[in-house]
Amino acid sequence: MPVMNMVQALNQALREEMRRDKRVVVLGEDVGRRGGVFLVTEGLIDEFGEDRVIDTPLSEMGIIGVAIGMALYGLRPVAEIQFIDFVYEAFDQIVSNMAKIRYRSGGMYSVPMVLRSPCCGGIRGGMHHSQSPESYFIHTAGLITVMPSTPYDAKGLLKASIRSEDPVVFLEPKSIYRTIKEDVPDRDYTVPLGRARLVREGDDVTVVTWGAMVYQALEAAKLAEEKHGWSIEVLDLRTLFPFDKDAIVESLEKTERLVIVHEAPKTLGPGAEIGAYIAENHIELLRGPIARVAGFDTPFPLVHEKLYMPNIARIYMALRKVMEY
Amino acid sequence: MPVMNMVQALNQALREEMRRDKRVVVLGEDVGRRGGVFLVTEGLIDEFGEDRVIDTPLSEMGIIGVAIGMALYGLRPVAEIQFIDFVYEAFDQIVSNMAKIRYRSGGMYSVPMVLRSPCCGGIRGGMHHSQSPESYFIHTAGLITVMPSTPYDAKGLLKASIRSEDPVVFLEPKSIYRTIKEDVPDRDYTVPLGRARLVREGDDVTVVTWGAMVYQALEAAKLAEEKHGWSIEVLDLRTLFPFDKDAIVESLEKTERLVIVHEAPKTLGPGAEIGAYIAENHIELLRGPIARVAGFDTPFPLVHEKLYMPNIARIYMALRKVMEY
Amino acid sequence: MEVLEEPPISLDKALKMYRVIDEDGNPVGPEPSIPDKLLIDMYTYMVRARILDSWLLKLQRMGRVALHAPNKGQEAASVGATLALEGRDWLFPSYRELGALLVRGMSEEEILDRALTTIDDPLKGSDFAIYGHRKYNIVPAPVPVANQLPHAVGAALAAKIMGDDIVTMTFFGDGSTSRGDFHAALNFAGVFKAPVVFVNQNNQWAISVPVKRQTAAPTIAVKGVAYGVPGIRVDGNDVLAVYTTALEAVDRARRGEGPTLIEAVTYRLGPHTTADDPDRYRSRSEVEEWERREPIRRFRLYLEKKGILGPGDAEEIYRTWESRIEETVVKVLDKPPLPPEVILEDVYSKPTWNLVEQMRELEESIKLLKELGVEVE
Amino acid sequence: MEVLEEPPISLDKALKMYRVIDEDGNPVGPEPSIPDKLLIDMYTYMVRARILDSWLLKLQRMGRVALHAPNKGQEAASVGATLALEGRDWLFPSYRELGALLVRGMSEEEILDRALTTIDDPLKGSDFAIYGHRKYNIVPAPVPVANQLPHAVGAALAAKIMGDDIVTMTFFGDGSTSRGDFHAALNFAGVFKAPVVFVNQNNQWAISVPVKRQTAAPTIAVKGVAYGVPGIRVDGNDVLAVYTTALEAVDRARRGEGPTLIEAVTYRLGPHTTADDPDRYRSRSEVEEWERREPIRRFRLYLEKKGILGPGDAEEIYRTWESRIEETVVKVLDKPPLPPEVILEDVYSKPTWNLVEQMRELEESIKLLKELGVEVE
Ligand SMILES: Cc1ncc(C[n+]2csc(CCOP(=O)(O)OP(=O)(O)O)c2C)c(N)n1
Ligand SMILES: Cc1ncc(C[n+]2csc(CCOP(=O)(O)OP(=O)(O)O)c2C)c(N)n1
Ligand SMILES: [Mg+2]
Ligand SMILES: [Mg+2]
Repeated sequence: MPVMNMVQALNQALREEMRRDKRVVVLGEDVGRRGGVFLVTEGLIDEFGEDRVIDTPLSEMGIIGVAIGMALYGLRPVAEIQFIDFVYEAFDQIVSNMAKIRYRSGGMYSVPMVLRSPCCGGIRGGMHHSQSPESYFIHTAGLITVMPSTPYDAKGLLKASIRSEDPVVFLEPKSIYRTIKEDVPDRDYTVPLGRARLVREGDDVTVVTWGAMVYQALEAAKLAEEKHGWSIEVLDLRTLFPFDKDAIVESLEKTERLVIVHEAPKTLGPGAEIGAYIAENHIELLRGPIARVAGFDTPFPLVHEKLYMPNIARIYMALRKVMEY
Repeated sequence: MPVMNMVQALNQALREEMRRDKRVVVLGEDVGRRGGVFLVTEGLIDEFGEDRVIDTPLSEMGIIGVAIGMALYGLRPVAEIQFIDFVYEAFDQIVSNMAKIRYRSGGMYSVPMVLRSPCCGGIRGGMHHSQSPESYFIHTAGLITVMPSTPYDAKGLLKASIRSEDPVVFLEPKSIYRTIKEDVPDRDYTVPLGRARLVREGDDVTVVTWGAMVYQALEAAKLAEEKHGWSIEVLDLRTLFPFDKDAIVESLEKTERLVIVHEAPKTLGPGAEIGAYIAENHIELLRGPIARVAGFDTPFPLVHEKLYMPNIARIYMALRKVMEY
Repeated sequence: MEVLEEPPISLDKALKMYRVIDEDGNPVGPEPSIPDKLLIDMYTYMVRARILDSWLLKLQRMGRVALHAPNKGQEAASVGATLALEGRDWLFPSYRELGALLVRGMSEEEILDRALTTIDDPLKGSDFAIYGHRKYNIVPAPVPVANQLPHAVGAALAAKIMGDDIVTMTFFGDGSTSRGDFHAALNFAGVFKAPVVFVNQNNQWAISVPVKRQTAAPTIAVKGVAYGVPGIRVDGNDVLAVYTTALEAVDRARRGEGPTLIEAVTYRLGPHTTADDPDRYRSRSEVEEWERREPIRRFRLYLEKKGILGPGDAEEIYRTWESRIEETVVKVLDKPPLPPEVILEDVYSKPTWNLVEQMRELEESIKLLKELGVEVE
Repeated sequence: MEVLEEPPISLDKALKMYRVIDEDGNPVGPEPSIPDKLLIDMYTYMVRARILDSWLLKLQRMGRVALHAPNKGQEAASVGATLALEGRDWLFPSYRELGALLVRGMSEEEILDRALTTIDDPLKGSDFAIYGHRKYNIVPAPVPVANQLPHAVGAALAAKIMGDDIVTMTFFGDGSTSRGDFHAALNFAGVFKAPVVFVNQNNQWAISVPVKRQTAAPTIAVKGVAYGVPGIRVDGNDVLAVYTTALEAVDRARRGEGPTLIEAVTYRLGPHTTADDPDRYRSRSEVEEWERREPIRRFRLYLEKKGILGPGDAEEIYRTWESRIEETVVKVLDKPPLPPEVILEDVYSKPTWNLVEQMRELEESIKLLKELGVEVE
């Protein structure tokens, strides 16, 4: 099995899906000749031509609106937003159409498309190249929201997203585009949407996280284990909506302590829903308070981003809080 | 003191602020001659002229983008979005600029403006004239989000919003625009941002709600009292961000039970943050699970909207759940 | 971009207004040769749209329709343009195109089922004032104006990519041209030569905002220049002008020569919607002036002068459809409503777990409401 | 909208390209009368921008600047246009206008403080590639392209409403014309006759997308027609053409006659940003062709032919600023960085309670990181 990074795995997923299904097309800013600013679409234009790998004008609204029209007609468009921070111009198309056309048409029409985009911080990208806006999508009924944390999952989840009958927002944590490498099968496989991945087993605390924060959580877990002998379980949510509540509950049945870690700003970040869901449906499982470690409630800063994002210290502080309650 | 409905109270707030401060201008679709589709801006153009009451082209992006520019220059624009359901085209301007200019400029520039808009369901408005998208704003650092539930508060909160140095999203629950009437002082007063209103005192359950749902909560409270003798406290949050955590905590210290009621869809609705906040910081106050009664996780339906929105039955079910735990 | 020394662009068609007949139904230039049957169909569609429109108004006043956006005065634009399409083509209407729906084959009954959200509503209780049906390749319009424009472009490009011989057409108002969607759609269409026809119904008003306040451009058609898309201005109350222009645009698109922006100059004779009061912002005399130009009378005069409609024919068409539609209304009024569960359906291809939970909550709440004896609707 | 019989619009200025001097600095028509001092200032600003630009590139490679968007080749457009403004006017730049910042009075030190996010960074560690300062009425650019356009219109309208004699100017690229903000801004400006000057730097590329793929319009200037805004196309590498055109547009705006859209045809000689590799999408020969047209050499030849610069003068100017700027760089490199707390400041006029809580979390985490001996930056 070849060793790949996430960019290569995504590229392969696109390539395989485009070979498998003529209806799959890619569109976005600089996705053609340039191969995308992170090279996720590199080489696709050579194999599939300009008709299926479409360099668009600089309009996120146009990219998503046109992709919706393509999906309505029967294509399976994969629309790239160059950085998710630029998605907001397309928000009307996403919220009013991508998410609602199935409902609006009483199930007569659907929009099986993928909006994929690099997200999240960690590359000194500043305010508009670092955001984690998954909450906006999770709150929007009609959308599925996905974020992989490994090359293997990236490939399998992207393929599952392309084959989904429902519109998917596929967020790619760019800080680990090239830093994590692993064996990725050179063949067709999918990773099912809606299912978390158990990254690390433990008995004392359940850490629910996703994307690049998985690795921060693992570091903090190691620290907590070394320092106190605490045994920390880490769950990678992978699909942020519909999230794998059963996996969380199953883990909490064992640990009775919950820490949620995400880069998105804390207030109404995805951790709010997970926390409230547990407080509403499984409060009996909790021994004490939950804890959330999240991006601060500010725009994403250019300076000191590693202090802004959850880091080993902040996650460890949360573990301490729930363990020492 | 004259008796007013919310439309009249808002109209008076605008009028008084425009008289008090030349920098206050109103802009939006049909706000001039037409006086707004709900007549909130009725007559303003006659008193203040076309320069300060501006009928704009049909572009939400333009309305908010131009209002931001006005605020940067030193005006205090009050921009109307005809229905909040149409705000999404302006989302990039809201998220990337209205919310971030102060931060982006290191405090050198600010955007003291109000985005006001009719929101929420209950008038058979269907999918795009009924939405409660407050979560999107609450999650966006840099914004203040307000929703009044009475004519008195509407006037006082709108005035406070216009005078705020920070950008405010001011949501007006249109279903109670004309149904609730009360004494509203004919003189200048403000209602402070960030402070909840105790609507009904009670010992057994704290219901946190806002907007038109205050009245549904009161009905359910009455029912619960009649049926079971339960004593239900109802808090009207009024400012959705920054929300009045102290008022909630104070009430919970007495009741130890929390129900949150809102029209916004449940998943990552504002109730998620309130629930998670309590589970994180005050779990010791809770006797059992929290409960959320919210819009279902679907687009807003045209048919059966009263079943879609929290109603007396659904709120009562939640009260029963937390009382009978 | 090269240094251009000779302006290669003519704005003539985008600034002048093409018309075939004048306001009294007299030809003002060469007439297109159109079979009599089609001419009568054109007329009939307009009449049917007019009758249906007035019924929807009435039904709204009766509380049976949540909201209606009157079509009166604009029948020629939607009927004339849509007749240029083939059955396999795709339509992306706005909320003011009853005529277009009829031309595509939707029946009055299907439209009324929709408007009254009966058990047979093809869109299952979806938003008001929107219509569509897969059977007829009509995608239901979004209420946020102009949203459908990029969809029409995307569908057109998809057809092109798949090698299908399909054209798409979309309708939108003058106000809608101010939206980002218009800009993006026209731009993409121009760049990719999408086989799409943009039909702007310039009915002079966007609720209370007159078109002069909407744009400082002298016409809507001229906006095509900004996108390399030919803009053509026609008298939108002249069904022949609209039809022939649309036919040319559809052919052009089908030949792979790209999009066209048609501005149909017309007028909304009624209120913006049943919730509007136009007296607040426009003069009666303006409305009366446009009443004289309304498309049905005008086309009828033409057909009668040409002898295509004989004496009494027009009345006959009107009466026939009046009674047919009335029968349909009666039938539809009697249908049961949609059940409550529909509000939780069609969010995803399969219900997610939260919707399953919420379906239980809905069912329990309905039962409880019954027990409590509370009517919430 | 009236029925227009005579096209009243001329596209000449929007399609042809205005220039004062050719690519070797020879006048091609009447020359504007501009004082020698101003001509030398123009030249000096361009040189300063060029030197600063190459420093920012270097500093980025050294890891001291997060990202830089090279200006090389576009100095004439930003310097020429901005010189048309008065001090009280407002500027809304994009990320590629070092020359404009200098013309407005920002010093190299202020710009470098910004780029290096030193303790003196006027924007306190804000985003990269953005510059601004209240002192100079420069509003810091948003990174999402074209966002600043409606702001420029709003500020212009505000000034008009307040009766201030103020013009606003905004810069943006060819790619940016595809965004909704461009559409909304031009449209509002046209309708309200806002005193704003839109300066489009058509540098032929939006990252890898050539302008032909950006729009099917023959020029950017012609897009003004869609908004009733006069569009003028100038050679953007000819500082005199840009300056005189901008001066006219600024005067026009100040006289209350409304906005102008200027298309400055230029070329980005460097990569899109320090993160880009232009060899992936454009040919060396194209770049070389445009190297020959670059604005500084060209203007220098003109000034020398006119005797405004004597022999050695140009070198002297270059050397003077080279060493001054180098000194500034050295000074700025030595400044301490911004403290961590800035990341929680300036979200609101007063910190909200959640930010107060989070400040405690930040402080505790910094202490803990020290204890743990972990470096996170
Ligand atoms: C995005 C958006 N903003 C506002 C509205 C409210 N609204 C409904 S129709 C309308 C005017 C539309 O004018 P125009 O495009 O000319 O179409 P017409 O109604 O005249 O047919 C407005 C402002 C809307 N539906 N969508
Ligand atoms: C809304 C938005 N989408 C995408 C980007 C990423 N991006 C940065 S610059 C750029 C190209 C801009 O081209 P143009 O407007 O011609 O300006 P230039 O860089 O050529 O000066 C793109 C796509 C962005 N900054 N903003
Ligand atoms: Mg109209
Ligand atoms: Mg460019």
